[in-house]
Amino acid sequence: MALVRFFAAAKAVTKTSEIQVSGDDVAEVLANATQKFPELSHVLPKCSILLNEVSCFDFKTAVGDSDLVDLLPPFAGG
Amino acid sequence: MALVRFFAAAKAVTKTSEIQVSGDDVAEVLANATQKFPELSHVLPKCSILLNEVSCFDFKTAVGDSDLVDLLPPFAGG
Amino acid sequence: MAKVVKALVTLDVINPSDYQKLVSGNDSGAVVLFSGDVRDHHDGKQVKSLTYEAHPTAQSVLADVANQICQKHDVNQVALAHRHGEIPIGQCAFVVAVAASHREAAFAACGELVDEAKRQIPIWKHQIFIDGTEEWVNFA
Amino acid sequence: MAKVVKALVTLDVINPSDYQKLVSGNDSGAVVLFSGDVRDHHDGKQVKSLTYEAHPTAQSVLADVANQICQKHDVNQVALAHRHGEIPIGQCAFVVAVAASHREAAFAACGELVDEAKRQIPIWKHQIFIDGTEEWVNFA
Repeated sequence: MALVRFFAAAKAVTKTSEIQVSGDDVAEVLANATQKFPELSHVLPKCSILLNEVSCFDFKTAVGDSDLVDLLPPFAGG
Repeated sequence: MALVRFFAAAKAVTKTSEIQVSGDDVAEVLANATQKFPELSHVLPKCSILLNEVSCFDFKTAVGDSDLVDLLPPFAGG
Repeated sequence: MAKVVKALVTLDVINPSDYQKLVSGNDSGAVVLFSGDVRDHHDGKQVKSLTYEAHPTAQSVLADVANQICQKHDVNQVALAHRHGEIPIGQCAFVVAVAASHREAAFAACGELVDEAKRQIPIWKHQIFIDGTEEWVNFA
Repeated sequence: MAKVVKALVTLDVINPSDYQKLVSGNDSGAVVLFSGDVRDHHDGKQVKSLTYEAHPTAQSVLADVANQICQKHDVNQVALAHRHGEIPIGQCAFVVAVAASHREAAFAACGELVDEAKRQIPIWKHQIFIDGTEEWVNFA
């Protein structure tokens, strides 16, 4: 279980800012989130993932209830 | 005869802003000015010359009493 | 060693000249200031309104990027800010000010800092056009 | 076609933010502002006072240079000024502001305009140092 937060286009398609999602590692959490919000399947491949606000590249990293998983679409600042 | 104007370092060495100098063309005017101010001999080779406020490259150009000959040391704006 | 005097992500109006003043000093011969302002057009379409969304880490990323650039260039002081929320057309969204002894370093550092910040800071831009369409920029 | 909204050689104080405001507009997404300020040091020596002398043609040359650059780059508005006379340390001697739709053009045009103006405008800089020496810059 982790708290998944959606930003920008990811928030727009899910119409959700954050939600608790089950899963023992990042990959499972993302898969379960996509099952809950099928429209995420188009968005997720473009996103970078943060685990507890740090870039996460190893999706086999274990997560617990107090962990944050953020979905970040491509940036467009400036 | 022409009105010769000195700027920046040229004015500093001659201690003069402007002076009437005889001569039928730019070359003669500059030669006569250097005779009047020998210290110009070090400065003149570094200067660009304007005739009536336009760059002058042909020093055989004739000048008359109402003509302006300006001695411009290397620029240092900005 | 160059100093990042300000790195801010804010909902408030940004006044670029405040940032120019923050970095200026008697040891600096050159200040280069970049102001990224909200344009009334994008790819040929008229923009009606524009909103930036910022991730909670945006400000610390902005400071990190500024420190990276300071280590690469011979500059004296740097200040920068990015605004989020809805920003009216014509107002400043992103400002970067760099002061250096010499202009070459100020120009190079400011240009690079703008590029790197755009690449690295987790901020998103949402545009609504006059024709009723809308988009998340960079998200086709 | 880009417009040079101001090209001035003046004895008065230059406030860089005035030039930023002059070029800003709803069609411009980027403003790049360069401010060349009087430094307290030059080649390792402490500067006591600095005076610029300008030729009567300096202002028209400044305008010509600005127009040349506008023809080369996709920019919207340009404003620039050079101060002469004695200028206190820390104050602005030369300002260039460029507004464009995109930042690449604004940076390129501003940098090139600064370089070209320094090369072409008939203005001279005289420095007096704390140690009592003095020099006309670029005149060894």
